[in-house]
Formats: sequence, structure tokens, C-alpha cells
Amino acid sequence: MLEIKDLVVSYAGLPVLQGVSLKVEKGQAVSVVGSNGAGKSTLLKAVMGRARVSSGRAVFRGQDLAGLRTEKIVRLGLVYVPEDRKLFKPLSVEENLKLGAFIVDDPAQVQGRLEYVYELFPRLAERRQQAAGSMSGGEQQMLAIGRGLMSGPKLLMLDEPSLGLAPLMVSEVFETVRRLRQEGLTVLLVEQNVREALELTDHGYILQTGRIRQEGPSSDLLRSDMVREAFLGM
Amino acid sequence: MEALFLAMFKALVAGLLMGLVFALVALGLTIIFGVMDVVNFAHGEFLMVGMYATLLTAPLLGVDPVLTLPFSALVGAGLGVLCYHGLIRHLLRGPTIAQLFGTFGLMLFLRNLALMIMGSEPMIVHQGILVGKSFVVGPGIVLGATKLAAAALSLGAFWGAWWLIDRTKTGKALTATSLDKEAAMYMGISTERVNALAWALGGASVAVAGGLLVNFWPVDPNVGLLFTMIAFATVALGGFGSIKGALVAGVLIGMIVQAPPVWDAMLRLVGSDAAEGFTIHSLKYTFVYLIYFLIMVVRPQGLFGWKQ
Amino acid sequence: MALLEVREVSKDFGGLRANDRISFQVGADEVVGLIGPNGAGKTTLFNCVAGYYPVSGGQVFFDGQDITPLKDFQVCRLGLARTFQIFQASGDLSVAENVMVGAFVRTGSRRKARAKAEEWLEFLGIADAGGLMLSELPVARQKRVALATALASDPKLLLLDEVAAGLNAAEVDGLVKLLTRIHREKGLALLLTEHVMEMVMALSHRVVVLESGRKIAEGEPAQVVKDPEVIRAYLGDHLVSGENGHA
Amino acid sequence: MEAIRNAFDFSDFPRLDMTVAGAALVFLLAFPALPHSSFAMATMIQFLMFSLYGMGWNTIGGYAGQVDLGKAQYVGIGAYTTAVMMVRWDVPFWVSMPVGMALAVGWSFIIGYPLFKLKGHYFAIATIATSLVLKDLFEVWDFVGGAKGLELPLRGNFPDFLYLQFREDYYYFYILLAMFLAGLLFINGFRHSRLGYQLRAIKDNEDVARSLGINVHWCKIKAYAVATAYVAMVGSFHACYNFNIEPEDTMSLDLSVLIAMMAMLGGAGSLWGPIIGASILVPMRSYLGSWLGGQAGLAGLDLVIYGAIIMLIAAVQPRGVWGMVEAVRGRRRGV
Amino acid sequence: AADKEVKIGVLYPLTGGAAAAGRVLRAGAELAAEIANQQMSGIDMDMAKNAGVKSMGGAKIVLIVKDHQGNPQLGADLAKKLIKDDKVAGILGCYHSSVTKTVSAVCERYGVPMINGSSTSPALTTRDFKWFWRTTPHDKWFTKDLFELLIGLTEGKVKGVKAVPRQELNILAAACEKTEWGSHVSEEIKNFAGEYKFELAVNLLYAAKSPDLSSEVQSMIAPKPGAMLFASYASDAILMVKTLKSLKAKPKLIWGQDAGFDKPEFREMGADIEGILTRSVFLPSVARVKKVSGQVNELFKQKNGVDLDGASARSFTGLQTWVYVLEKAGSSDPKAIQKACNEITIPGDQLVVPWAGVKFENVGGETGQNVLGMGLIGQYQMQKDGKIGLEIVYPFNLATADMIYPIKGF
Ligand SMILES: Nc1ncnc2c1ncn2[C@@H]1O[C@H](COP(=O)(O)OP(=O)(O)OP(=O)(O)O)[C@@H](O)[C@H]1O
Ligand SMILES: Nc1ncnc2c1ncn2[C@@H]1O[C@H](COP(=O)(O)OP(=O)(O)OP(=O)(O)O)[C@@H](O)[C@H]1O
Ligand SMILES: [Mg+2]
Ligand SMILES: [Mg+2]
Repeated sequence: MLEIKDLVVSYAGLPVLQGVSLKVEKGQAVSVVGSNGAGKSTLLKAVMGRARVSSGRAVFRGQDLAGLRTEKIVRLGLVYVPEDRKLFKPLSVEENLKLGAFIVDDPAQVQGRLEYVYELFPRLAERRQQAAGSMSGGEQQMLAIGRGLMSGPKLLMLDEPSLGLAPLMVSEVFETVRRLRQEGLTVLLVEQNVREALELTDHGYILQTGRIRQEGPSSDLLRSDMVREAFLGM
Repeated sequence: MEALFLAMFKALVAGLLMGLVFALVALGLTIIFGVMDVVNFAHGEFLMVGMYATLLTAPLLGVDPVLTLPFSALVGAGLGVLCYHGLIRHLLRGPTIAQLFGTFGLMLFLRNLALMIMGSEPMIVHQGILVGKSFVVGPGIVLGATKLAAAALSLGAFWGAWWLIDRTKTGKALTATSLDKEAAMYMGISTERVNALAWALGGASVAVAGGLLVNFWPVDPNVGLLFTMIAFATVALGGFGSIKGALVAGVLIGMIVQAPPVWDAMLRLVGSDAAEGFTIHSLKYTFVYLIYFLIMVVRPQGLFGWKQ
Repeated sequence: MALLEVREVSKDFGGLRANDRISFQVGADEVVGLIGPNGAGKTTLFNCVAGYYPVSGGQVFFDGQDITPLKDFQVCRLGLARTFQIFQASGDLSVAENVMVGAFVRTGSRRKARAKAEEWLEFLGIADAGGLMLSELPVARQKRVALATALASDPKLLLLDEVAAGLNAAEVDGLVKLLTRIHREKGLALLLTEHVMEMVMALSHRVVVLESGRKIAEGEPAQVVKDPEVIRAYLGDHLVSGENGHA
Repeated sequence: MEAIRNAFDFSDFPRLDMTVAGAALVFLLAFPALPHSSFAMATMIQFLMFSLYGMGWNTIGGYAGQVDLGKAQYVGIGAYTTAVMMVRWDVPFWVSMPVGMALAVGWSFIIGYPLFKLKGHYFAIATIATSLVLKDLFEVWDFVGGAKGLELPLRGNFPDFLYLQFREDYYYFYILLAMFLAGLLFINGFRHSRLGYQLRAIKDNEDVARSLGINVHWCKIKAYAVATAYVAMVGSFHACYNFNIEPEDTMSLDLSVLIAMMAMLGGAGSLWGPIIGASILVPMRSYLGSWLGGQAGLAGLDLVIYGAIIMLIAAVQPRGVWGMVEAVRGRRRGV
Repeated sequence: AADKEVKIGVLYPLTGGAAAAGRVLRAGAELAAEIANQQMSGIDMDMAKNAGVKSMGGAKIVLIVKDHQGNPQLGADLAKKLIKDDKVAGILGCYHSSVTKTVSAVCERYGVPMINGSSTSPALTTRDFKWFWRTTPHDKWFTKDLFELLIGLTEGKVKGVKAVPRQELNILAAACEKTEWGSHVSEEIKNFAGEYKFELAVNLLYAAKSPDLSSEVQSMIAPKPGAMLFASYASDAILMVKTLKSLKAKPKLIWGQDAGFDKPEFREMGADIEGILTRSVFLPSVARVKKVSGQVNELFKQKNGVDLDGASARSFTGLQTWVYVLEKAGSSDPKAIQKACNEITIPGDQLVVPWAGVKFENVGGETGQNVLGMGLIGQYQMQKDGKIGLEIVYPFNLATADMIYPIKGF
């Protein structure tokens, strides 16, 4: 569904991604893990057309994403939930969610999705009218994921969804991802939380200083020495 | 006493009319401000362009100046889009001050281009259904046709803007873009197009205002100055991005500007000695800025603002 | 007398009571963890303590002084520093300059401020980044700079809001060691909120648990995590069965 | 002591910058001796005046990031203090200038206090409003001549160093150059001072700044006062140099914007920015005007070109000319 | 030798708010220079008979025109350039009184003569300057003319109007723009109203170039004045009349202190301004009573397509004065010019403006003021061709038409 080939991205001459290749098949859940500053977010941003790609390309469902505007990419069904959430802070929870469904034209469909999200995150239902900016960190994360679901994406890219969440919440979010995945959604997950991420996904990539160090079925990775040492502190 | 009440009533009516005119001029600025957070120093120049557009096309087409308003709107929208793509887009890469000096350059450019082409003489529409008409509606209460039309247009335009932003999908896109451009992109909103649209709308609305005003106000290349500061104050007082705020603030400023005759009437009531020498006409705009400042200090986000 | 005493502090936002008569203390040589589910009111409490928000009720004492009416910048000068959970730097200052700003709380001299900044950057292992702009650093290093900046202001008590968020296990380990050193060598009291339980467990002498604005538990870390109430509200069941949320 | 060392500390600039600055200084010192037209001299004086205005503005607008579009009111206070004191009480410039600065700074505290409750564009527009209010009041205040303005009496004996009345412009030039150098050193010290760092922290993030013990409101007011002192000083000089002042030419919005423009175009928040800005804008304005403005049929062309160049610079490098230099060097250096 | 020349620096506002005025001012000066530099048989002026300045060996007058944009500082800088770099013999300008002030201060410092033909601030000639002379009468005179006219109306001296009862005109309302110029006029109106014992019910200053004048007009019509007096520039003048009309003001007489009330674009309002008075120093109708004016006006019209007006005629006269002064001085030495200025008398028949002549005297605390100047008051009247034109109604002896009184109101 999504294929990334030899992607190179640099900021002000400094290479951040140095030829990254990656593949996500339909219905799969794929995780990208790696330490801080490895370039994980940059990878997703590059796919979304938000970072200047110097070479390499990304193809989504047969369409080359090079040169496409971000909004076009979203309309293709590729939705990105950024690390810093990017909520519309002064707007209410519900307005944020509705904006998530901006590219959906059928009001009934929007309503349906809204109910689905509220069911997924009852806390959001309680706070429908609260301004997004005044919610706690975890609540904001739920809203961000919920908003990402509103347009009915074909591929959902989540950038560190567990960031700043309470343990209980973290498992809830991962549970949600698991459920979404079971419902057939394709997911690309970027996580710091290596074990959970790998347990959740089919396939994993280890990104380090801009290169893929290792890849393979998640269960294999979980057992690999390199991962156990570098990320699981074992 | 009666004279005082009459003066007050007259001022109220005149203030309301003038206030709606101010609001109309400020509407385009609010839209641009609201969506893009850009201070457009050249706003008054857009007004001037609209005025010239009507002034020049009416005799050319041989129609009443009022009928050329759609053309003015077109010119304003075109100018807005041109400015956005040619200049503003690039300014947005930098800090806020870049907008200030970029649009200041635009202001100098447009103003003096007009000077080269049109000369500095003030010009005005001499024929048309609005020209020179006014209606007496009470003892000494006269409503000028142009102002009346502008006030009506103002109400209509504000309703339209409110409807667009509050009730339509385009409006949602405008709001989202104004809050967070990047986030709006992730929602699938074409922010470039939304921004250009905001400039087109802003430009069109102020150009239409210009086309209407030239029935009463003379236009010259410097005419923008008269209205720009008032428009700025109107928009800030109402709260950036608040359509309702601009309307209320415009009317408020219109009222403030009409205070001097009431003051005079009051002095006359108290006795002519006091009336001697102390007129506040020369300070009427001073009061606008002063009251603006005082209100802002108490409500730093403007009357209806929520953005900061 | 405790270094920090929070006495019956409440904070309302419109109809929402984000902090409800919360009381606890932090001793002069203590590390206290503040945990609780998202939206429990931890950040809000920090903001009340640090003078960023005026409290709706209750009092805060620091170093024997009632600091309830003081503003945040006054509180900082008394020796109570904090970091922000979420912050953006537009980046006019380099990393070293950022830390110098912290040092300027105690000195007016650029020379001294610079020396102090270099010392802390060295201590936190980010001396090599001194000349970079903050925006050029990855988030985790930005947080470390923020830590250095807060430390450069010579605080007696440091409030840390989720400094470990986004770090992997190995990095959390490093941070724990670092904070332990800071606590030991500089004799600093710490009050930290964190969702990364290893961090809380490893560092805290005592843990305070909030839920929906109320304090629901307080005690030694080992005991608190066994408290069924805490498990229900915060940790979830699977944590008790040995696994924890963060690998 | 350290303050003085800070003022002379340019070590954060690369050698190239200091070489260029040194060469420029030599040129400035020697300028009156070089062959030049009187218009060039007049332009040079304008350049120095606007550099100083810009330097002042830069403290509040550049370092602290508060876009102030009302500086003209302080030009007015400086200019009027000098003019009123000279016309009414025969007070020499060297006395009235500090008095003018003090009055301006006093006024800046009074309005700065409420003003800095506002942020961003609200602040910018409020500064315009305050300046316009003061100008309007001066226009009806008879004591200062109202809209008619004030004319300084010609004292007749040239050169008169006490009252700053000279026939030849190079006297004015050197006096202004001395102010310019002093001003530059002061700013250099300022940006190295605690306040300088704190202001930049405020510009970055006010909440963080406050958490670092910085009284944001008060720091802004202080920076505003420094900016005001510069502007008022040049205002006083302006009165003596121009011999006639009116509210319209000392306190207009145009002047306020022009002052801000120097630093913005040159590069706000950098030491050289205002000087670079003034060295581009001032000569461009004068010479475009005198070449094109006087030609028949070209009325306005000079300002069209001027406006276009400003737009171009803004569009190509929104951080101004100094931003271009930094972009070429690849990294931000020196502030 | 024919290659000799005398350079005169000319400073006018060619861009900015007064650019339109600047253009005709420049044209006036250029025409005068042309007449001085060539022998022109059709014009009954001494300077038309010579080619160049005869006493200086036929030296040609060369104008160096600069644009001060209405900016006093720029004006002063340009004056320095003219004096030091271009080495002009003297300066003509500058229209705006504020610019004239700074420029004349420069001239005073350098000891270079300056003749001013078009700035009407009374203050200019009260400064004891040794190098400044003004040919035009100033606002004090003009305002006095107005009151003479008002008195004349009550005494039946005005052509075509029977004596008007005093109380009909007794109440006055004035609005002047809040500028250097306007506040002077306002002061003069107040002084003369007192002197001539009129009741000045309203005397307000308004913010120039304001987007709304309805509050001003409201206040002015409240005391039901007989005469309304204005000092406004072009766009304000138009807006003022429009507002008077839309608020249906009904004064008996409206008078404008030149400026905006004497501009072509003001005239475009046609029937709306019929009956409005404006003071001036030159009206095309002067040509009917003064031959030389007609001759010059024809020439001017040929070149510029418009009639001479107050601005161009005064600019013409200013440069003409320069030519006569140079002729008398016989040299471009400043001292000689200074002496010539102080001694010269140009007879009235030489001038296009209807003055008794040009003679600078120091009287009544003024220095360097032409004491033979005179103002006119014109009234807009419908001409036979259906166009609106100005007829002279004051001075009474120069009246070219019956005065319309009262005006029909709006
Ligand atoms: N706008 C930028 N300008 C310069 N450098 C940048 C920019 N954005 C990111 N970088 C650098 O690129 C590198 C990769 O950043 P990225 O955000 O992709 O990392 P990450 O793997 O997502 O890390 P994290 O776990 O902190 O989210 C980092 O070293 C960062 O400093
Ligand atoms: N300024 C505000 N206005 C209104 N409500 C607010 C405001 N700030 C916080 N709240 C609400 O108060 C509650 C407590 O928020 P707080 O940020 O203190 O939570 P937290 O414990 O820090 O959570 P997290 O662990 O997710 O950061 C939340 O429900 C939040 O929505
Ligand atoms: Mg990341
Ligand atoms: Mg929090």
C-alpha cells in the first residue's frame, strides 16, 4: 500500500534520513522504532510532503507522492497524526473532530464516525464542548487520534501516540490501535515504546541515525539481541 | 434641553450610519487578519483601487456607478490573489515583522503607482442615483443616500461573511487555517487555496466598499490613509478575526466620531461662555484612539476576540 | 519545616475543579513523585505551586514563606524552578545562551552566567550542543536544555513535568542516573510528575497520587503501586502482573 | 566595569564583520574630508539619524520582539523639549537634550505600563494609537505652538556649539557621529547585559521566561525606555538641525513606520541590522527622489521603485538583509 | 555673451499630497523664465522685451526644479544642494509654509536670497530674516478682505446686491483644517470677527483629510449661521460641500480660503458650488480687466491646457520678481541681490496678478513682505456656456459680475 524507496532528507545540509526504504502492505500494521532523533518523525513528515526530500520516493497505492501537496495526500486516504498533535486549540472537541472529517462530504457518514470515536474514547464524549487546548496531555492525544480516524483513512500513520500518556492510558491507546487493526485498518506506527509497538505490529523497522538498521517480522525483532540491548535495556 | 436631545439623536443616527461605513471598510481587513494573522498596511490602497475602478468604468460603460460594483469586486479579488501569490506567501516564511515591512512596501508601491497613472487630483463620481441625494426623516435628521446604501451593504456583507464562516464548509476551512496552517493541511484542507481565497474575499469586500464610497467621497492616491487607521482600530477593537467584533467596533467608532456636536449642544445649553473656544472637533479621532486604547487595556483580546 | 508545603490547594477552571483541596509536603532533601491519570491535575498543581496560575483556594509555603500571592517570576527568584510539559521555542537564543538566562537569575554578570552555563551543560552532557539553536535539537535534548536552564537558576526545589516523555528505556536509565546525581551532589529537592513509572519508582522517596483533582494516595513508592485504588485509577491491572507500560 | 568591557566586546562576530565595520568607521570619520556633494552630506546625516532611531527601535522591536509602531511620539517629545526650552528660556541643546530624554522616558513608563498588557498585533496597533493621540494633543496645545509648530530662532553667530547652530553641515555630522558611536557601544553592551539576554528569552517564550525569574512586563518596559531614550535624543538633535518642527513631521505615523523599517529591513534583533537598513533605505529614498522625483511625468516613480525594492527584500528574505548574510553563512551567528 | 546664465533653484511639491498644485506651480515659473529668456512681442512686459537679464549681459535664467514632497526636512536638504552644489543665485518656493520655513532658514544661514511667491502663513515675514522676501499677500490680508466684503454687503457696496440687513449675516461659523495653515486662518478669522463685531458662533479646527465631516457640519449648522467660512484643501473641500449638501445646510454665503476651493476638481461639482466664494490672487476673469494677464494666460493655456490659477499666477509672479531683481542688481552676488530686493518697485502694470505692484517693506513688525499685493474674492457662477466659472466680486471696483446673494442653499 505504501512503499518508500531510498528516501534522503536533510535539514540545512545535515542529512537526517540517508536512504530509507520501507513497505506497508494493505491490512498490515508496521512499526518504525528507534532512539531519539533517529529521524522517525522526519520520515513521516517526508511522506506527507512536509519535509524537503532530496532523493528517493514514496508511492502510495500506486501513486507517486513526490510533489503532491499535503492535502492531496490526505485525500488519497493517508492520514497522519503528528507527534505534537496539532489540535485546533480554541475550538471544541467536537469541532476538532468534525474538521477531521473535512474531506468527507456525506453528513450521515460524519455523524457515524463521530459516534464511533466517542465510543472509542468516552472521555471525549464527556468533554465535547471543552476547548481542545485546555485538555490534559492525554486527553489531547485521544482527540488527535480520534480526529485522525474521522476521515476514514486507508492508512493511518501515528507518531508516538503513547507520548505523555498514563500507563493505563497507554494500554488503552494500544488497545485501540489493536482494535483498529483488527477492523482492517492499515497502520504505520512510530514509537519509542519499542516492546509494545513490536508486540502490536506484524512487521518492524529499526531506524538509527537516518538508516534502517534492521527489519523483519516483529516477533523476530523482539527476540534479536540488538533490539534487546539497545531498546529494552536487557 | 430639547436641542440637546435632538443633537444626541442626530448624532446617534449619523454615528450608526458612519459606523457601518467604517465597518464595511474594515470587513476585508478582518477576514484577512482572521485567516492569516497578517496586518495588511496596504488595506487602504485596496480601497483606493476599488474607488478608481468604479470611477473609471462607470463612464466607460455608460452605466450608473452602482452597477459597476461587481466589477470593482472582481478587481479587488484579483488584486488580493495577486498580492497573496506575489508577496504575502513569501512573507509568511519569516517573522511577523516581515509582513509589516512587506505590506508597507506594497502600500508605497500601489499608492505611487496610482499617483503616476491617475495624478494627485481628487476625483469623484458626479452622476448616479446615489449622488447628491439625501432624505429628510425628521427635524434636521437627514440621511445621505450614499451612506445609507453603504450602511445597507455593510449589514448585508457582514451577514454574508458571518454565514460563510459560520455555516459553510469553506468557512470551516478558513477557521482551521487561521488557527493552525499545518494542522489544516493534515485535515486535507488546501491551505494555499484558502489563503488566496481569504485575500480574494478581503480584497473584493474592500474594493466594493470603495466603489460605493466614491459616490460621496473623493478619491485620490492618498485616500487610503484616511481609512486605514480607522480600519485597523476597528478590527483590533473588535478582536482580530471576529466578524461580529468588527461590526460592533465599527459602530462604536462611528458613535465616538459623532460626539462633538453633542458636546457643542451641551455647552450651548450650559451657556455660551463655556462654548467659547473649546471645541473638540479637532480631537474626534483622538478620542477614537484614546478610547480604543483604554478598552484594549481592559480587554487585551479586543471586544470579541479569542485569538492571541 | 518542609521545604514546600501545599496546603488545601484548589484550582477551578470555570465549572471544572482541576485541583481539589490538595495537601502534601516536600522535604528539603526529598524527591517526591506526583502521578495520576491524564487530566488528573498534575500540571495544574505545578502551575499553582510555581505561581503561574493564581490558586482558587488554599496556600502554598516555600522555605517558610507564604508564596501563594507571588507571581511565577518571584517564586523562581526564591529558589523554586520548574520545567514545562509542553513548550515551544522560536529559537532566538542558542543552547548556551538559554542556560545563561537561567543563570542570570542569580547574577548580573555575563562572565559568571556563562561560566555557570558551561558548568551545567557539561554536567548534563550536552556541552557539545552549546552553540546550536534550540530548534535544531531533538525534543529529548531540548528537554535536557530546559533542565540545564532551570538548574542554572540555583533552585532549592525543582519541579519536573514529564522530562522522560519520549525517551526509550535506555535513555530513561541515563536520566535517572543524572537526576540522582543532581539530587545527591547539589542537594536539590525534586518534585516530579511522570508517566514513566521506572523513573518514578527509581527516584522518588515518596509518591503522591492524584485523580480527578483529588489526592487519592500518598506513601512510599513500593506501597503506593500496590494500592488497589491506584491500580484501578492509574496503573491498570497488567502492571501489577509484572509488566509495565514502558518497555 | 564589566558593563564597559561588554560594550567593547565584539568577539562574537567573525573577523570579516569587524573588518567591514572598521572600514566603514574609517570612511565615516573621513567622509567630510572626501569630495562630496552637500546633498550627500545631508543624506549622510539622515543616515546617522535613522541608524540611531533604528538602533533604539531594535532594543524593543528586535531584541524583545515587540513590534512598536509608535516611536514618533518620542521623537516629538525630544524635539519639542529642545525647541520649547530654547525658544522660551534660551536653554542650550546640551541641557535640553537630556531633559527631553528624561521626559520621553518618563512618558514611556506611563504608557508602557498599560501598553505591554497587549501582545502581538494588538500591541503594534495600540502603539500607533498612542502616538497619534499625543500628536493630536500637540496639535491643539498652544504652549508648544499647536499645529503651527515651533521655529527655533537663528542666533546668528556660527558656529554655536552650545545651541547647535552651524552653517556647515559637517559640524552636525561629527556631533551626530559621536552620538552614533556612543549609541552603538551602548547597544553592544546592552545586548551582552542581563536585560539583553532576558529580552531575547522573552521573545522566545514568555511563559518560560517568567519561570526563569524574569519579570516580563517590567523587562519590556525597561527595553521600551531604552528605545525611547535613543529616539528622543535624535529628536532633540532633529529640532536643532531642522530649525522648525511641527507635529506632522516629528510625530507622524510615517516616521514611526520608517523608524521601524530601518531595523526590520536591515535585520531586526541584530546589532548591525538597523545600520544596514538605514544605509540602504536612506540613500535610496533621497537619491531616487532627487533623480526621478524632479523629472516631469515621473512623479511617484521613485516611490514606486522604493516600494518595490522593499517588497522584494521582504519576499526574498523576510528576516531582512542581515538574514541574507546569515543564510549565506549557513548559520546564525552574532546577535 | 549668450552662454551666460543665472541659476535659480525652484522647490515645489511635485509628488505627495500637493503634487497637483506642484505641477501648475512649476509650469508658472517655467513660463515666466521662458518669457524672460526670449523676446516675445505679444506680451506687454519689460522682461518680454529682452532676451535674458540685460544688465547681466543677457544672461539666461535657468531653473533647477526639485521636488520636496511637502517634507520640510527634504526641502532643507535640497536647498543645501541647490546652494552648495548647484551654486544657484537664489531660491524660489516652496508652496507649503512649513517647507518654506526650513528652506528659508537654510538660505538665511548661507546668506542666499529666497523669494517666496506662494506661501501664505503670516508668520513667515515676522522672523526678521535678512534673506527672505515674499511677494504674495498672506492670510491675514485675505481674511480681512472677506470681512470687508461682509461689511460691504451690509452697506450695499457689492455689485448687484442691495444692502443686506446686518443681522442676516451677523452669525458666522468657521471650520479650518488643523494644520499650520488652517490654524493661522482660524486665528485670523477670530481676530477679525472681533474687530468687525460679528458673532463667530462656531470656529472649529478639524482633522485634515478626515473620512467624515458630518459632525463638523452638524455643529456648524446648529446656530443657523449667515455665513460659513472654510480653510480646506482639495479633498476636504469637496467632501465638505458634499456633506453640506447631504445635510441640507442653508447658509446665505459660503467662503473658502482658496486652496481646495480653487481647484479644477472642485469646479467639477458644477451646479453644487454655484454661489460659493473663494479668495484668490488670480482668476481668469482678471484677463478681462487686465490686458497683460490675458496675454500670459493665453500662453499658459496653450502650453498646459488649463487657465492660470492662483498657484500658477503667483509662481509666475515670484519668478518674474526674481528676473526684475536680477535686472536691478546687475549681478548674482547675494549682497547685490539683497540690496535690489530691498529697493525694488515693480509697477502693477507689469504683473499678471491685479496688484498695485511689488515693493518689499518692513512695516507692522513684518520684514520682506510685498506691501502692494492684493487679494481677490471670486464667486462661482454659471457661465453662458453652461460651465461653472469664477467671477470677481471683490475688490468692488474690479467686480466682473453681479454677486449672487443669498446663495440658494442645498
Ligand atoms: N526543522 C529542523 N531543522 C533542523 N534540524 C531538524 C529539524 N527537524 C528535525 N531536525 C533534526 O533531525 C533529526 C531527526 O529528527 P526527528 O524529529 O525526525 O527524530 P525522531 O526520530 O522523530 O525523534 P523523537 O524521538 O525525538 O521524536 C534530529 O536530529 C533533529 O534535530
Ligand atoms: N486552562 C484551562 N482551562 C480549562 N480547563 C483546564 C485548563 N487547564 C487544564 N484544564 C483541565 O484540568 C484538568 C487537569 O489538567 P492537567 O493539565 O493538570 O492534567 P495532568 O494531570 O497534567 O494531565 P497529563 O498527565 O495528561 O499531563 C484537565 O481535565 C484539563 O482539561
Ligand atoms: Mg519524533
Ligand atoms: Mg500534565
